[in-house]
Amino acid sequence: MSMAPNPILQPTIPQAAERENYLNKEYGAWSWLLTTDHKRIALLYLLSITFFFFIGGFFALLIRLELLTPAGDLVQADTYNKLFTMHGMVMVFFFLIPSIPAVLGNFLVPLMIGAKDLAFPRINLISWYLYIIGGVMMLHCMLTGGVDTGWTFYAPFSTSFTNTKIVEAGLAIFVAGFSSILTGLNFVVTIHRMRAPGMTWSRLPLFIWAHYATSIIQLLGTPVIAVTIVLVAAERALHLGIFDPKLGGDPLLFQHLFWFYSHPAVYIMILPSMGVITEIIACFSRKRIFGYHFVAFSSIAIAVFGFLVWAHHMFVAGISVYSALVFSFLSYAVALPSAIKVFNWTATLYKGSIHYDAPMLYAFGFLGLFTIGGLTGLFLSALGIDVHVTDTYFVVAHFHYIMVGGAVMGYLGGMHFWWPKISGRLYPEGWARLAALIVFIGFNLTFFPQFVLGYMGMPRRYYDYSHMPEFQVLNVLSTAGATVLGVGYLLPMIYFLWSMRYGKPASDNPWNAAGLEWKTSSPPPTFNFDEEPIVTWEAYNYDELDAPHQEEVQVAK
Amino acid sequence: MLNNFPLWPDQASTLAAHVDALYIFLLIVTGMMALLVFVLLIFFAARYRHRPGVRAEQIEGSNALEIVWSTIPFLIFMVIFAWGAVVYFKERTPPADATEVYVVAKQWMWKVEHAEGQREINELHVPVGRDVKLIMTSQDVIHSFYIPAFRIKQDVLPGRYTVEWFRATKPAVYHLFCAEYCGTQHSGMVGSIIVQEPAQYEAWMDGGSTGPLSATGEKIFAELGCATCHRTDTQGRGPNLQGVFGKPVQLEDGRTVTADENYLRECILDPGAKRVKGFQPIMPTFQGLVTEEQVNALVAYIKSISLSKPADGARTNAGLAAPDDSDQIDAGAKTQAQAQSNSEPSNAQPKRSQVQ
Amino acid sequence: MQNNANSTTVVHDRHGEAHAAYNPALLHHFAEPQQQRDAASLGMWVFLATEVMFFGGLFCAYLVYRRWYFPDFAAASKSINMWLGATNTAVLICSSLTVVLAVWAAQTARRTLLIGSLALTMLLGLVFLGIKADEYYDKFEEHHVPGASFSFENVPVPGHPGQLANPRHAQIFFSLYFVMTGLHALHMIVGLGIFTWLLTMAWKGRFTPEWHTPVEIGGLYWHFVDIVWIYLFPLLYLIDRHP
Amino acid sequence: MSTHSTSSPLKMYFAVFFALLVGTGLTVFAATLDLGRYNAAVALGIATVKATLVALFFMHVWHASEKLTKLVVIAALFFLLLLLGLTMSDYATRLWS
Ligand code: HEA
Ligand code: HEA
Ligand code: HEC
Ligand code: CUA
Ligand SMILES: [Cu+2]
Repeated sequence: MSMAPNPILQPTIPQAAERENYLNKEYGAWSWLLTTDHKRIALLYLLSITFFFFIGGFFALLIRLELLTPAGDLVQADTYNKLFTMHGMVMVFFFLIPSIPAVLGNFLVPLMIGAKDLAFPRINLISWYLYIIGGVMMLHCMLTGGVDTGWTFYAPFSTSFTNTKIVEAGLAIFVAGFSSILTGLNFVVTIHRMRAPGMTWSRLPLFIWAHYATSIIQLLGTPVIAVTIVLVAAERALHLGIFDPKLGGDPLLFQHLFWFYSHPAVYIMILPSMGVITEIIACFSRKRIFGYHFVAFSSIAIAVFGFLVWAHHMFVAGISVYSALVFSFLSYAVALPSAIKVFNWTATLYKGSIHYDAPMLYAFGFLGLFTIGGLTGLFLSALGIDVHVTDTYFVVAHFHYIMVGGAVMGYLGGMHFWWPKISGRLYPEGWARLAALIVFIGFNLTFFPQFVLGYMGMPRRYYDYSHMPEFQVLNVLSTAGATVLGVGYLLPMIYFLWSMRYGKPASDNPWNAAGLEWKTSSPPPTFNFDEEPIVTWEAYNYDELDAPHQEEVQVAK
Repeated sequence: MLNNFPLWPDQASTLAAHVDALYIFLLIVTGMMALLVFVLLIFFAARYRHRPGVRAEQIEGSNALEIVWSTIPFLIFMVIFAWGAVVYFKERTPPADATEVYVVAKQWMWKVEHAEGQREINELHVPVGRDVKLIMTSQDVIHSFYIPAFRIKQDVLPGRYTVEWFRATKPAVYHLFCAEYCGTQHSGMVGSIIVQEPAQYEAWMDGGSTGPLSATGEKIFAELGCATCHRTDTQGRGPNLQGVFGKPVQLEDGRTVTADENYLRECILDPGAKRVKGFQPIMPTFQGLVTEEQVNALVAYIKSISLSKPADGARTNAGLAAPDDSDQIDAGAKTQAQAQSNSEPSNAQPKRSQVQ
Repeated sequence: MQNNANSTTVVHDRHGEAHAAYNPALLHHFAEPQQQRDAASLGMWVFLATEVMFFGGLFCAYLVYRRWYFPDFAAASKSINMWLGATNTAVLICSSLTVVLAVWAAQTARRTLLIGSLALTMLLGLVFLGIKADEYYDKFEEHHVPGASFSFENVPVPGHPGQLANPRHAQIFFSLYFVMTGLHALHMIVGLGIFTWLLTMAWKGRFTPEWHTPVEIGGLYWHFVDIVWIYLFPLLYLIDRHP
Repeated sequence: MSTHSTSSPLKMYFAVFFALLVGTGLTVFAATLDLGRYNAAVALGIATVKATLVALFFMHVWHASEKLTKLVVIAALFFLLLLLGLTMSDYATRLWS
């Protein structure tokens, strides 16, 4: 399977003369498959989530191709339904939720706080295996028929009507959910217990704050979806009637329990990306982040308030008018911390010294697209508007703007930013800028027309719109955009692989960035630091870094 | 005004204008915010681009600024929220005297039944300028009754009624979509809303009716033996159902509930759930014995005998729109009051001797 | 937010002596034993927080349907044997006591007491599961297990002589009963696994007053499972018992 | 953690143990009384007291060496109440029930 890590990584291992690091310390498949080194586990995750991203993307391309013409001509109705279901499930549970935390977080959390590893290295490995077990179950489920309920698997369709593999998909998500819980647990304990001397809470990089907030959600939200899946599986197997009105149950209870997790889960997807963006913006404008404490606490605020708004997905589902009011109101409360972040990022640029390297281009992309996605979230949480646009392409556009335009952009930005640290090689800058541009253009072409489609009333999860051919023009634009976007995503994969063999060796701190992770070698040694770092400076001390006498600041090299 | 703009949906109900107004407001406000952010980003990015020898100026932050840029968005948010809520109340508050149409959703079709007895599939004929209230339920999974041109949508759930309403403003044929994913042919669960001039509509109405829904209900009422217990005097073993609808009912467990459509439905399908005070729990459940359409007919019948002109209640209801029009419902408070009393027919006579 | 950034130094002040003891189990990535202990204990607490939410989803479902179908829930609840539930509650409370004794024994280097308490805890756990199994068997015999063979006909609602419980709603009660007690029992079984391991470690004399973290965090887990039962008992067995 | 408590806490453990047993008896007894709608409140009240005793004394939250443990406990309860409370806020205000 393509996730066997070794063959691909061997090319990076340079001549024997080079310093020992986590990549060349040991060779052989077992040294990877049984590793407890957080950096190696991060790479295992990198390969596996990339694999799932391309699977999900492949489904997306098929979806877009089907929608090129109004008639349902490319695939059957059932196939299409399975396509968007598997697309959603794979992208959410097997790509985006683990993406930044399990790859960049895993790699960087110990490095950034000056620890040798995560608090529970074996649990970290177990969580990768859980992810893989869940992933294999998901693949098996897809290959043997898949699921056709939408990623939201609403009852009673999922519990009493469809004949597809709900239980198997549910179990896959259940298992992957425990992987997510264990990652969160590891981060929380590590951040509390493993910080290097002098690394106080207010000296933590904001990336760490974001991951801390993410972990809170993973820990407190995921169990609820786990138990909901148990109930769905039990209901399917035994016809219990917990969610089926024919047997006295309430389908809305399913929705409450589902969204209690799945709304906070959208912040699992965006918070880490916000953390990445914060680091990038600080580095490439050579500035301490504006309003450090506000950015830090807004992460926590998002995590906490994120639990208060779930029923905004249910405004027309039949909840009471009064609770619709409450949830609409609270949705605006959770939008506020995001607004604070956007303004602080913008203000950080002021009087900076701004560089336009690829990571920064992605960061700009994130800022623009996340803002649009977030602002359209405000439309959706306005009760009167949501009645019209819910379950239309407006919603599809909203969440792709945030999840693809925001979260994935951030993830790519982060991959570029830390690639030298991870691989010890530089990626080709020109190609990287080009890819960033292609992604940005392709993205907007794909998803902007969907806002218009949505307001015109095109419902989502429709494979055939031959009754309303007036929707075709915009759909064609969107499909064209998706193709461009696909190219944009293939490029980085190609040049990252290329750079592992042919890239220029990276220095320890190619960006001259702040943060402990840059104070060890690239790639870092197995236990991260040759001697325990002692932190005596504030976060984002770009002032000192850019000062002419910067050698003195470099410690623990 | 927006109807000729190609990228804008038809605006064909009284609600549509309200939704569009809020939407345009949001486009402007968020557009301006986005513009502000983007202009600043681009300006800073250009103005402060790296120049050799020029170092960044470190700025710690500013509490004053933080307060400004939290408070102002918050205030804007509150305006959006309040406006959104007002529009939502309009959407969720059917006028009391609206014409009632029963909708039963099933995979993958819409079955529509007018109070007058006309049945349609995947079509709904309505007159222009009259309030229409849809009383909807599903036979299987969740569906959603969506008419983009009217800007209304409501999920249709199995096991209970949900309600939505509109007043069409322009004769034409509009899309009807199922907006909640419901299985294989979800995208085929589409239909048309045919809005006609009153005269045309009356002509359509006159053809092909099987008699008013309430009359069907009356027949079913007799056939299923409901009438053996529910008699029109006080001698029956069950409560006299005349005048029940819209009135508060005292339950055995001390609660008082209003007899709305969902209550009647529940009484028929699950009589154990809410027991009327002072009666023996002898009513059998009719769950599984009656179809959704029959339940609708029974509900329509019980409602009709609760109105002042029982024989032709449905017809009366479907008469020309009342002069006081829904556009005047504005203030949130007034709308709420309306919400509570919407199911109460204005001229029903409270004549229930059994309720102690 | 609390500021123990410099956990290493803080710890040195407080527990300077901890360094003296040789600790066979110190893992490479911890600076010293106290840090490792604190990490393990925090890890368990955080894990228990996730467990709270896990059962929370079930309690949420329970709450909704109990409100809707109170009479049926009362009738169904009355059909299960309250005394078995009460006995099991007492059994679990006893096992909680043996668990704290075990922790105390580990702290104070009382090996026999430690082994005895651990063994007793497991015994009580097994008694609990045995009684549970008996209850399940009864339910099975009475056709109260949800599914095709479920039957709950003609059961009167407590306090309302003429009224019969709706079998469909009673089935929801039993569904929740089985899912909740079943998941609880599953946690007990996992607990027994943990305690088997603790017992072997104790047998080999691995625990010292300086290092007995596994006993402590295993104990936390056991107590948590106990707390869940403390709520399950009144919610499932005692809905409407008065004559 | 508990390494620093030197005096024997056995007395306290047994006291809590008996309190828990008494609490169990009390719940069973209270269930046989007709307290109307307060039956549930009493049962849950006793359960909460018992659970609190277990958490505070058996799980050593009371003597926990740091506030962090308490914070975790409080956070878990807070989010549990959010789940229950906000969900019930919908069920309690549906016009039709
Ligand atoms: C990463 C993922 C992510 C994120 C971060 C968000 C963020 C937000 N989302 Fe979104 N959402 C999804 C993913 C996400 N969402 C998904 C996947 C769905 C669909 C699920 C499905 O049905 O399949 C969805 C659906 C969804 C709905 C339900 C739609 C429906 O089905 O009817 C709603 C309704 O309220 C909503 C609202 C919001 C809001 C208010 C935010 C806020 O957090 C946004 C806050 C950000 C900003 C507001 C921008 C920055 C602010 C400024 C620049 C300030 C200045 C502005 C002003 C003063 C006006 N989202
Ligand atoms: C993280 C989340 C995530 C991501 C990254 C994406 C990425 C994309 N999504 Fe997806 N999407 C969702 C989450 C996501 N989506 C969710 C949750 C839903 C709702 C599902 C539901 O309704 O239940 C959804 C639904 C959804 C729909 C609506 C379907 C419907 O309602 O009928 C559409 C339609 O255009 C769409 C399109 C796309 C496109 C074009 C991309 C592009 O960004 C993808 C770009 C990537 C590629 C194109 C891959 C590149 C790879 C290749 C070119 C090689 C492929 C070849 C081989 C396999 C050899 N998505
Ligand atoms: C065997 C007798 C019996 C039959 C047959 C019967 N009912 Fe009832 N019904 C009762 C009794 C007794 C009550 C009051 C107690 C209760 O709510 O269960 C009642 C209550 C009701 C109520 C609630 C009335 C109120 O005052 O709030 C409705 C509505 C109703 N029945 C409709 C019907 C319909 C429709 C049928 C036939 C399909 C039917 N019943 C058949 C005995 C009967
Ligand atoms: Cu019916 Cu979708
Ligand atoms: Cu949401």
